[in-house]
Amino acid sequence: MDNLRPLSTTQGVLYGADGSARFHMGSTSVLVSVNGPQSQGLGMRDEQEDRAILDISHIPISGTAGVADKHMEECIRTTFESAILLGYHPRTMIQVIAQTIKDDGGLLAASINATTMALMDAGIPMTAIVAAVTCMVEKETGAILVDQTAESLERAKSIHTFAISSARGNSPDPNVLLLHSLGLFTESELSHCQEAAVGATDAIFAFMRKAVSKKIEKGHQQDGDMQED
Amino acid sequence: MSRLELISPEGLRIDGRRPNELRKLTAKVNVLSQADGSAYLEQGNTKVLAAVYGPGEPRQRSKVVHDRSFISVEFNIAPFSAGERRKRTKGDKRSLELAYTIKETFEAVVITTQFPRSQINIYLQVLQADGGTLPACINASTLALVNAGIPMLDYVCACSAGSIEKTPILDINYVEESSDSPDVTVAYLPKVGKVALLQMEARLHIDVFEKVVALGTDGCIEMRSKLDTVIRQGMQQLVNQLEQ
Amino acid sequence: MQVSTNEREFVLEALRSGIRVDGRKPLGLRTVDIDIGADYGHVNVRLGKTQAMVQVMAEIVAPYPDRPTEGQVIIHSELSPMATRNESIKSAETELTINRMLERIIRKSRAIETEGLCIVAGHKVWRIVINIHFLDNDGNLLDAACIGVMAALLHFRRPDVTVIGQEVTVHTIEERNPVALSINHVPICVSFAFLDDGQHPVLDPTLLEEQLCEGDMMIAVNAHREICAIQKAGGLGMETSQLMLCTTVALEKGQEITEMIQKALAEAKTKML
Amino acid sequence: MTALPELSFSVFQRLQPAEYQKRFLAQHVRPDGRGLDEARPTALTMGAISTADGSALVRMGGTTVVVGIKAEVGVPPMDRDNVGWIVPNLELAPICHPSARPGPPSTFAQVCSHRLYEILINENAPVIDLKDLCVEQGKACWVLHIDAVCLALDGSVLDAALLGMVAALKNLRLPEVIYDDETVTVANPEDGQEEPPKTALNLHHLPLSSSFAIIPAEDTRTSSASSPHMLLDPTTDEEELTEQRLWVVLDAKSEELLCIQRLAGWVEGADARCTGTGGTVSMDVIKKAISQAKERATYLQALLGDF
Repeated sequence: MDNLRPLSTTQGVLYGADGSARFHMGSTSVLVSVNGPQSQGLGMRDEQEDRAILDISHIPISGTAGVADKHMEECIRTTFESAILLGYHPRTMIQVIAQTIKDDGGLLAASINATTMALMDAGIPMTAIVAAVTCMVEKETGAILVDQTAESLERAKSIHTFAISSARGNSPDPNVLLLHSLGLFTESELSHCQEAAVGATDAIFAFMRKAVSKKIEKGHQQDGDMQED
Repeated sequence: MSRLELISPEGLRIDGRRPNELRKLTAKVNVLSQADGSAYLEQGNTKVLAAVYGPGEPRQRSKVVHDRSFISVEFNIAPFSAGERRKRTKGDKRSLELAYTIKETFEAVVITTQFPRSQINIYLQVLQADGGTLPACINASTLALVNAGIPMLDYVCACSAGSIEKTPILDINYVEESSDSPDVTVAYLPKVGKVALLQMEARLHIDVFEKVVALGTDGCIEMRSKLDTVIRQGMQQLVNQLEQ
Repeated sequence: MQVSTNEREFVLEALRSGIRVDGRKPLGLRTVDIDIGADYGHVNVRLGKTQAMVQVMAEIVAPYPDRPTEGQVIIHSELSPMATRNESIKSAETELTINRMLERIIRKSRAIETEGLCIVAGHKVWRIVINIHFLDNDGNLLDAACIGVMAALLHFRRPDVTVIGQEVTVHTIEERNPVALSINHVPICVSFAFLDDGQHPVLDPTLLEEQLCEGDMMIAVNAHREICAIQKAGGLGMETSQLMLCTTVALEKGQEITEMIQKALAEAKTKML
Repeated sequence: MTALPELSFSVFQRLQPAEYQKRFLAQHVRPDGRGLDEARPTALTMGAISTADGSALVRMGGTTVVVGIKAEVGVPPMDRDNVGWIVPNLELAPICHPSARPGPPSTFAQVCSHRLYEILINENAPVIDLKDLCVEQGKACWVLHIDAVCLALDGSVLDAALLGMVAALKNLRLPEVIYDDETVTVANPEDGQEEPPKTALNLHHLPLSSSFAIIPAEDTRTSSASSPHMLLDPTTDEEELTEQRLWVVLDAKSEELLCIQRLAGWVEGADARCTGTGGTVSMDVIKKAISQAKERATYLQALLGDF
């Protein structure tokens, strides 16, 4: 009962990047490339002696990046700072570039999902994988809907984006790394949205696992082919 | 539809020139006392001042090239140079591209390997713009570089050309330039017989294009003798001064 | 990243025997893949491993006071870090060259009929915004961008409008069939790089060849055998005969590419039906 | 061998800022004497700047923000011709903190400006109705430049800036405007003998915010679920300890929520444990934060006075 729009993803779509992935949620689509850990392009001032830093660029489909894109970058950065094992690569930078292909609602969530796939493609060590989804409370009906189109989001009374880590430890609660709620809403609406988001992200986790194992299988096949040659 | 008669029935252009005629060129070297080499050039109503400093120590360490010198070009166009006052004079893309084009052209012609780890600065100031800014800047730079005593493979002589109603025309002015006529700039190395720079805007049929480039090249060859005269005059003046 | 001496020698030696490192002939083009998206004006182009995405959009704005009856065309072609990771120093100059060439190819050659974009003279005109995103760089970004832009412009449809006096009604795509842009001609850019003291021109250079080249030349042509823009600067000079050879090759390749675009558009059309 | 001089607490604070803070937190108290759920005293002065059309000065502990609104007449956007618009901006001038640098706004300042913008134009709960800013449909409207300048920065700058912006909007008086045949005349006090009438805007919602810094409790080593420390209204020193944040915005009118933002972020030592559960914030913790924020909103609303 996750009610997500159709998901699809492809890893390793770019040849110049260390890792890359495209992620579609319905017609919302994002392409992410990951470079690093590297020291190239890292300013002295930004360098951290005990960990890698994350450098996120969010590029809109039209025009140059604005304040809203900076905000997205901040959301993506903080989310992954607590998921990537940054301490394994001190004095380096991990560069993430998220290019919007199409925004049809839930852009931030799609960007986070694409980033997870691209980080995995680049082989960056993480404590857990992260999935994100946008929920909304409909104005007229009060219904809680998951992963809606831009058109549908216009009917929302409040919009909530969750990024949830797959690592829960022993805690019964979901490990919410990012919560961005906006609109007019009550506490109970928020907790209902969180429940819906947990269900949806579980489905996304399953989808991500399937995508990665398929890719690995395919990789083995290709290796086999090459040996035969 | 022609709003303006660019070529009269007698075959003369708006400023009275024949199609294959260059504008009047007056130029002088050694016009600035501070610079290592300098030149002032008037090509019709286009007026350009060029100054060359160097080879000297590079201002930015990061730009040093270990086996040759690099050229930096700064291009500035005065706000009063054209009909309407220009608001953005520096740093707009057109000016940046112009500077970059000139730099690329001269880096291939100046014997930069003679001066490893150094920098040559070319400053260009357009005082009046009446078409053909780029060729005028290249010609002025050539004069200033020679004046500074910097070794080069050849003179770089530049000239613009265009085409009005299928008639190729040489050295186009502002009115012709802004009339949707194609605008071809050729920089030629007359001794080597090679084209150093070629730039074109707007549409031109391939058959006409060949003729326009040929005309532009001829213009460059003619330009060479004019520039050579200017250099020799400047040198003569220097000799005269020394003799006194 | 610097190219090692061995690598350079390898490329040049291969070229001297008439073949390129990726197996192409000197004047051969890499595989062109034009992927036309589901939305109007969305195109993804692959030129070998080089990849660019183009999105064309239209919005209503007030015209420039000195051109009250003309629509506007804006080109955004900034290089994002996605495509410039390996050559951070030269990227500013690459960006400038690409930017200015596209301005010349699309705007100066009047590829789009701007008078047709006027809605109410002096008040409202269409502004066509062309966004180019370079996703992957294996050389020759400009040609890939140019193919993408032309395919996207040909594919793009703007919403229909009705004008009654000064009142403008914009009809959504569902209400009324959207309108295609009127395109005067289709300029296609073909780039050359000159290697080995300018003796060997190669068409559609890869990133490696771009790093090794002494000079380059970009020629934009169209199906009417017209040259729409040329840029050649730097490097050793070039003889006129060689120049003419390049233009002839450019015309030929331009024709090929134009046909590829037409084919991709036709396929996209049948897919939609 | 000489004995090391005894560490004075100020030396300890400088050398080991994180440890210094943690020692306090273990005792459920903060270095400045506050409890974890206690905010700093807040002072609000409205109409502090006479040259602005509306203004306010906020002091929240060591954080001081001045907000000034300048109203200009502009042209409504082409797609919605019956509204005006607002431009909120937060400036972290170099004067406010050693880390602030001159030049274009930092990422932090830009992100803050965006968050404030999101709150003020929230379509479901707008503070002001943008239609109220329309002067003449399709021809003229008000553009409100809401500039918040931070004079001193000691944490929780968003709370101070938002309070200042709301107060300045309340303080805003728009002059009379006459629209007549393509020209707009703004009534000028010098023209007439007496001050021409000015109108205030209706405030429909009243967003009031609280910031929390989240510090994972120490015993996560055992990976047992212990709730993290939540510091209401953190100072800069406290903010530097953690990048984990919670920001709650309430509407004091409807008592509903307007915005909740939970940002994770780098947590020292989380890597070593490899659990990835560095600062799990459960719904209970969020509910606790909401109730604290409600209390604080009541206090802040009293400062704003009647509506």
